[in-house]
Amino acid sequence: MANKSILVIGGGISGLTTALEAAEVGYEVYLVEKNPYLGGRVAQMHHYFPKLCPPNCGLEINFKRLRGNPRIKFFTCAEVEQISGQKGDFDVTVKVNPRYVKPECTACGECVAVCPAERANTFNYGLDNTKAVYLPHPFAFPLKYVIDRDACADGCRKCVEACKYNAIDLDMEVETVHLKVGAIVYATGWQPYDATKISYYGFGRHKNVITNVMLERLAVPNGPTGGRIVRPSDGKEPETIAFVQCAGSRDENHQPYCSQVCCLASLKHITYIRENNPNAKIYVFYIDIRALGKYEDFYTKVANDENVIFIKGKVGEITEDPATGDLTLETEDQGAGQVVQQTVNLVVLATGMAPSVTAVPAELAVVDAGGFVISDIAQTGIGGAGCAHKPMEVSASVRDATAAALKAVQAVVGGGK
Amino acid sequence: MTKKQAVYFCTGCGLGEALDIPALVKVAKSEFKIQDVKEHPFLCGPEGVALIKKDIEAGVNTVSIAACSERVCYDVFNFGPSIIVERIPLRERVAWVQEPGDEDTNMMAEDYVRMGLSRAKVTELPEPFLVENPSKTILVVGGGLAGMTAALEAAKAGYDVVLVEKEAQLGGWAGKVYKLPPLVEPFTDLAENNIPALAKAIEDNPRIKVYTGATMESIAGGPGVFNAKIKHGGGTAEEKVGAIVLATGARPYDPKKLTYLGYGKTNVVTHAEVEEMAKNGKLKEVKRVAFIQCAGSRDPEHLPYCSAACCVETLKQAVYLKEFNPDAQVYIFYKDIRATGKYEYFYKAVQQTGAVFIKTEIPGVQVLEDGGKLAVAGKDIILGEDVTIGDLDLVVLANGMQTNAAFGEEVVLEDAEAEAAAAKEEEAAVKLDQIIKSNMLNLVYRQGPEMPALKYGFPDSHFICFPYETRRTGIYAAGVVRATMQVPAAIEDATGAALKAIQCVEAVARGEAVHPRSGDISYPEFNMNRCTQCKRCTEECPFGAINEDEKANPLPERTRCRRCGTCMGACPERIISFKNYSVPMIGGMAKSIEVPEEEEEKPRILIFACENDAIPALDMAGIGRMKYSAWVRVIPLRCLGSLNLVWISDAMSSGIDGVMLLGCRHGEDYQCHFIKGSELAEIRLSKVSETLDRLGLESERCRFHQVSIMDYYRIPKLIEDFVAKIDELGPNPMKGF
Amino acid sequence: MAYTFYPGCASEATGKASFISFEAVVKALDIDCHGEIPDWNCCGATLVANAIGDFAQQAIAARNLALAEKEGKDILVACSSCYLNLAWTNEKMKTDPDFKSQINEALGAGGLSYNASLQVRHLIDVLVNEIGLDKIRERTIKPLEGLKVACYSGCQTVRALRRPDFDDVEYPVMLDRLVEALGATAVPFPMAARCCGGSQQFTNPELIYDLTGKILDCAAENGADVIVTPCPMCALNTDAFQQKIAKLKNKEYNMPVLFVTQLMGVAFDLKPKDLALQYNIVSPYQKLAKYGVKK
Amino acid sequence: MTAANNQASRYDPAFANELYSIENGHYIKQCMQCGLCVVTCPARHLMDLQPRKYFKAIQAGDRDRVLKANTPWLCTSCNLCTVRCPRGIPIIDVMHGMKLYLAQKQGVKSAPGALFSKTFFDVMLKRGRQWEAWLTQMYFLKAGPSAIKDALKMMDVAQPMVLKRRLPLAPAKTIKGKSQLKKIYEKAAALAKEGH
Repeated sequence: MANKSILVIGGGISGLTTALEAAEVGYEVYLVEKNPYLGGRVAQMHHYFPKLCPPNCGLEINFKRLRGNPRIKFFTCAEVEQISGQKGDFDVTVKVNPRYVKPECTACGECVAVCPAERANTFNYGLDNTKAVYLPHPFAFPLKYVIDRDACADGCRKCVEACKYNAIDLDMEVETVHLKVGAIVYATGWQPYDATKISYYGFGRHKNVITNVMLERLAVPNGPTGGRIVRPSDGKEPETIAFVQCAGSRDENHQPYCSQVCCLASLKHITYIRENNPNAKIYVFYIDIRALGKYEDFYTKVANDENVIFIKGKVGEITEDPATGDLTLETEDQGAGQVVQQTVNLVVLATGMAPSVTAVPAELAVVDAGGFVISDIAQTGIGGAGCAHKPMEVSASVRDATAAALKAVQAVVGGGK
Repeated sequence: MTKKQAVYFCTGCGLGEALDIPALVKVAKSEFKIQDVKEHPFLCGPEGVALIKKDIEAGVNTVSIAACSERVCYDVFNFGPSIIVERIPLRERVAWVQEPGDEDTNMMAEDYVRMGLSRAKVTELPEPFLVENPSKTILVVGGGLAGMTAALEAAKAGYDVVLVEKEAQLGGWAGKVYKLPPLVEPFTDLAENNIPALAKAIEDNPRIKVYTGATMESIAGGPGVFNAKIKHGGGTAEEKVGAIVLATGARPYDPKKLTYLGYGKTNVVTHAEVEEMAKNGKLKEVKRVAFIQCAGSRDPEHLPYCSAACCVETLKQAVYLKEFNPDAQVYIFYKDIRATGKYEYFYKAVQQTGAVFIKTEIPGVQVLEDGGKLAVAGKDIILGEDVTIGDLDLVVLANGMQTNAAFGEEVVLEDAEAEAAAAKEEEAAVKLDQIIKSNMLNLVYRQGPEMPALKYGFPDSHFICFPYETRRTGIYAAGVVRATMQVPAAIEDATGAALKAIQCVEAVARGEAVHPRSGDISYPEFNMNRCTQCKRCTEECPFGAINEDEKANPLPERTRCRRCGTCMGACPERIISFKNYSVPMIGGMAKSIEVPEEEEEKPRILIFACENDAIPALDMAGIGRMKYSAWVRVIPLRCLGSLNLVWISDAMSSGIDGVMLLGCRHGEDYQCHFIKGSELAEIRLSKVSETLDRLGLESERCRFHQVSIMDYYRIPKLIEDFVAKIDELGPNPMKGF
Repeated sequence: MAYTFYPGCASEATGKASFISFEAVVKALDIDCHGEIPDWNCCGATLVANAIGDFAQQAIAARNLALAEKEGKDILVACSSCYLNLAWTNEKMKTDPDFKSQINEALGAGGLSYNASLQVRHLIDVLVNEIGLDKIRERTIKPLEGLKVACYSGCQTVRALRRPDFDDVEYPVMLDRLVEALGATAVPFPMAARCCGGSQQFTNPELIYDLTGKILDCAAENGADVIVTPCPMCALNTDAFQQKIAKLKNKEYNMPVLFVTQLMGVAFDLKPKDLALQYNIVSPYQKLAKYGVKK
Repeated sequence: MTAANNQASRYDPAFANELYSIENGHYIKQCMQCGLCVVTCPARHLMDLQPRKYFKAIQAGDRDRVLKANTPWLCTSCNLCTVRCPRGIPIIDVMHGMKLYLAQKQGVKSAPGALFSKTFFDVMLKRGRQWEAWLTQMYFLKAGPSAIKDALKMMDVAQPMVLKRRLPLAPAKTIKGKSQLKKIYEKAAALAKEGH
């Protein structure tokens, strides 16, 4: 008999949605997330466009739905290792990596106080550090600490001694879980395109060239700067900022597709900066502004701000003045019909979405040249949802993930083709 | 059910050190007469849980856990559906935000214990509202691409579907096109129009019943029990359905309004006309063609929004022209080419046909007649000069779209209008939903016959995280009726809407609420004896869940209810309550707060906070060990819409010095998960000022703040500011009376 | 790894020093590269395609590939322009079946064919990735301590395959690593892969003055003692035009331009004749004196 | 010429199609006018039409401007635009095609670059390899009197070259397979002509 449970890989907004929507119909769902917390990429965002509301608001509702739904079982620190079988009858091996912190953790935080070691804070894109034992972020769900063993000092057991609840086990080992499911949805999301690959923009060489995702962390009150948008080089508030659109998108040397969200994301980032600094002057260098549907209203709103200047022209070179850390962008201003040099304090690269790399079994699912999972879940039992499926914004991801839930249901009831 | 209460105090996580636990135990034992009161150093650990379970085996059925917030350890403290669990959040809301060992800290903890126990004393286990033989059939209104997709996808998942299309044939707009834009990799080749195939699949599917040439005469009832009357073939068919997908599509923007772009001149046509020409083979003779993008769209004088699909549609039609006539030359006047995502590949493919793209300002191009031919003149922005493309056989206006939901008169509810006028004099009034009589659903709802409209007439939804959020429970809008979108998006949207409809019928069958309180089985009960027919509950319900009879008695449609409690907050007679959430229950919590005598100089401030955003934010303040005033006591509400003013007047008359409301942002970009809850609460609060003044109390003693979940770092400051204000005002003169 | 050598036309004239020092370095490092492609012809440089089109030029370049295939060894190229033409033609032969059959049809007219079995490798690539920096470090007898070098890879060196497979196409680093293995210091040099103006000396001399001038300025501003390059065209423009540009800009550069193999020869303490420094226009002797180099 | 006629010639699809059909010319169609090539080009300041506008003018079919533009002759084949072009246009290859087209259309003497390239090719085909000193002399001879002045201006560069034996005046070796090379070239040229 066909197995009617559904596996969702990835616990970001898409994965949570697919899992919850299917479970609220009445299906049993397994959710596998590689991070020590659920929420994925959106948990790192300051605001959503166009309403400029915090992602944690919607995540909180989803976690509430999850807490109240006995049909979902989720794993954090977990990765799918192997998939075999076929639609309606998959065998899945899940590797659960050690968190080194047991479920008994009460999140009291005593361990952090005694921990002597530090690690780069990946949640903040390395913009600051945490202790080796850390809470991934204040809203982390589940609210449990985790240890980065690579960062621990040799033989250090200070956290173990400090924990009153005996919740730390430094010898924890990888566990393997075997699941039997009828359908599998990849909702592994996206990662920012690696900006160092666009070498002429100088990311990694010039300190004050940052990416759009880093700007999110700078803007958020619980980020590395407490919500102050400042330059990495000197901590000063930038007065002039340039946005470089299509940094790695619509580019056959990088990602040939349009990432669909970067225009709106930059417009949103402009609102952060303008709120931060009423004098800030902003330049946006673009090929086409792609604000579909009602997002046009948001574009209009930002475009009406006289401190924001839109220049059609893809940025070529970005050079740094080592003395000031200021940056000069060279672009063809097509409206003016000439090459312009614009010097600014901070450059934000609107890097696009690359699908998150996952071990998708080629014999069972279809992956396109860009790495997106495109097979029809109803037909093959395996497919993608959200940004693992194609580049898109949050509300489209939720829509896609909801559709994927129905496709998964069809796969397990045998209603697909 | 006979209650057997027990209370458990956790002394872990610093609670034991920060609080005088014996004093708290005393509150439970002496004030609440509870015998089973235990403490444990690690209550959420296996031993602690075993301790509770042992008591449950011995007959305890109402468990109060004085430890951490309900947002954590939810799983370890879940003892099954027959056990009431109340959480007293001493950790996040007392010990972690106050000075340990302080007298005021302990008073605060004691009050939280009182509030928790008084609530536990009266709350009851809810029982689900179950309708008899709920229908699990999905009604899809609209037989275009989105509607057909929703119907077929729901049927494939095993559900019966009724599909209603007003025209004689299925297909809608998509049925009339020659071909569809690329739908699959590599996104460079046009897709054959699959509408006939879809129609065939629908015809062949025994689960789908199709009514063509049919419209909705009326829809009454609610999820699981909708009674849909379908006007069809001169008569009326009746169907009992469980949930509805609204997929009535959009229509092209009226080209008659585009005379400034030459419409009216011979051979100036719209996208739709080109489709027809393609189908009839009339493009063979067409050699030189100009497309004008954003004809009406992105134009404040016409459609301020972007119609989303026109760029790709034009690219598609450019391919037609080449297909029919390889010598055809296409010029595209555009503002931005919005071929998003993988349609970038299509854009490139169309460029490879030799189409010329001219970036220009759209109101600004001119269409001229030029000796029997047409010419388009405008500025080529990126060539930096004026251009005129002449000798054109055809000029195509990419004329965008408008939702079908936007056509029709606006509903005016007579009495509501009068009331609104009266309320206006009082300044604050609940804004009524805009409902346009578009003749699509014809709901027999007291609030009007269609879905409430958002900006530009698009019906639900407004949410980013929950695009299927809807203000009419069980009715999900999908496709271009809901928002402008490209073809693949419409297909996904319809599939998602089908899932939501299915989910709704399953939830109704289980007696559960749908989003956002999914799984909640509690529901409001009306004590009709005391009803004064004031109609506030029917007017204020954000989901249109309550009808009225002729005498203005409320007729709650239970399966439409979303359990937010807005009706409970609205009711001046307090006749509406849930088993586990009621006016007396929350009032009782407020009253259980011990108000010190004036001389003690210990003011008390009561905070009513939204449990969706403000409460998590307060928890975050706790996790961040932020400190705030020890005078405050927080009571969570399902939604501030459930705030009943009697709580405020009771609190004031019992000597509480100030009341603070923490709700979600409202207005155009509202964040309230129940649409209007926080807005209603603020309006209600403004109405209470008068009463307060009458009592000789300063209305500044009540304050409303819009906060988001991320405002946790700001909340301590808001509290401090309010405390300072109360200090300035001095003690509540009602104290001690 | 064994190679057949493609010297290129410059090896017989403007880039003679490159050829001579190359042979010496090959010997010193014991690289298995003991012969030229028999009867090799001009690759077409940057100019032939202008006169006959890309395809015909690539057919001409492919003659060399076909001749080399008979030797059965990969091709080692020291000249960047030659590398560009040969490597790109080779790449297309490997990846584009239509192109391959067309080229083979053309080669067939001369009784040749090429099965695309070879790799075309640039000298720098082979030195860094095959021979290895360790071996070069080991062979260095006179570490060039204190010598500040602007490593001018040149544009065509790194862009041949239009992919960053062998080095970053914009900000190459291999030459820097190589020079550092010799004990010298590679100064920051953002113009490392920027154009010198190429072969426009007669057709658009202003362009050479302008672009080469910028490169010289950049090297000078970053404190370089010498410029090092593998490319004969880069060397020609920066060396032979240096005086003229200096005069035009009213500046003094005195910036010797060495082929990378010449610099290696210095560090390897090879014989003066092997260094071929007598061909340099801007005299390098003063800057190299402390490493034992005499006229 | 009326304004309308003038406009018509600015958007002449026949001319655009003619250029699309030259070797590598079809790539021009896929230019999306991002302008990256413009900022990338080291010779842009000397160009009448910078690359993006040049492609736009070709797409428009703007015959006059395209034929007059010095754009391709300033291309140094540095390849930077080609490796950067987001639409994957091999811009230097397109420029090669344009230079060949212009030389055929307007004659090799119409542009110094055309003549130099042709001379380079002639020397190469004749000998199998380049002889730089000979090439230089041939070029200035063919270019005529005005070029002699330019040549003289170059003497300060040429003299040290000669002194340092970097412009050997003695002819370099010729290859054995000269006729083989010629046959290959002729066949390739014929195939290329068929190809478009």
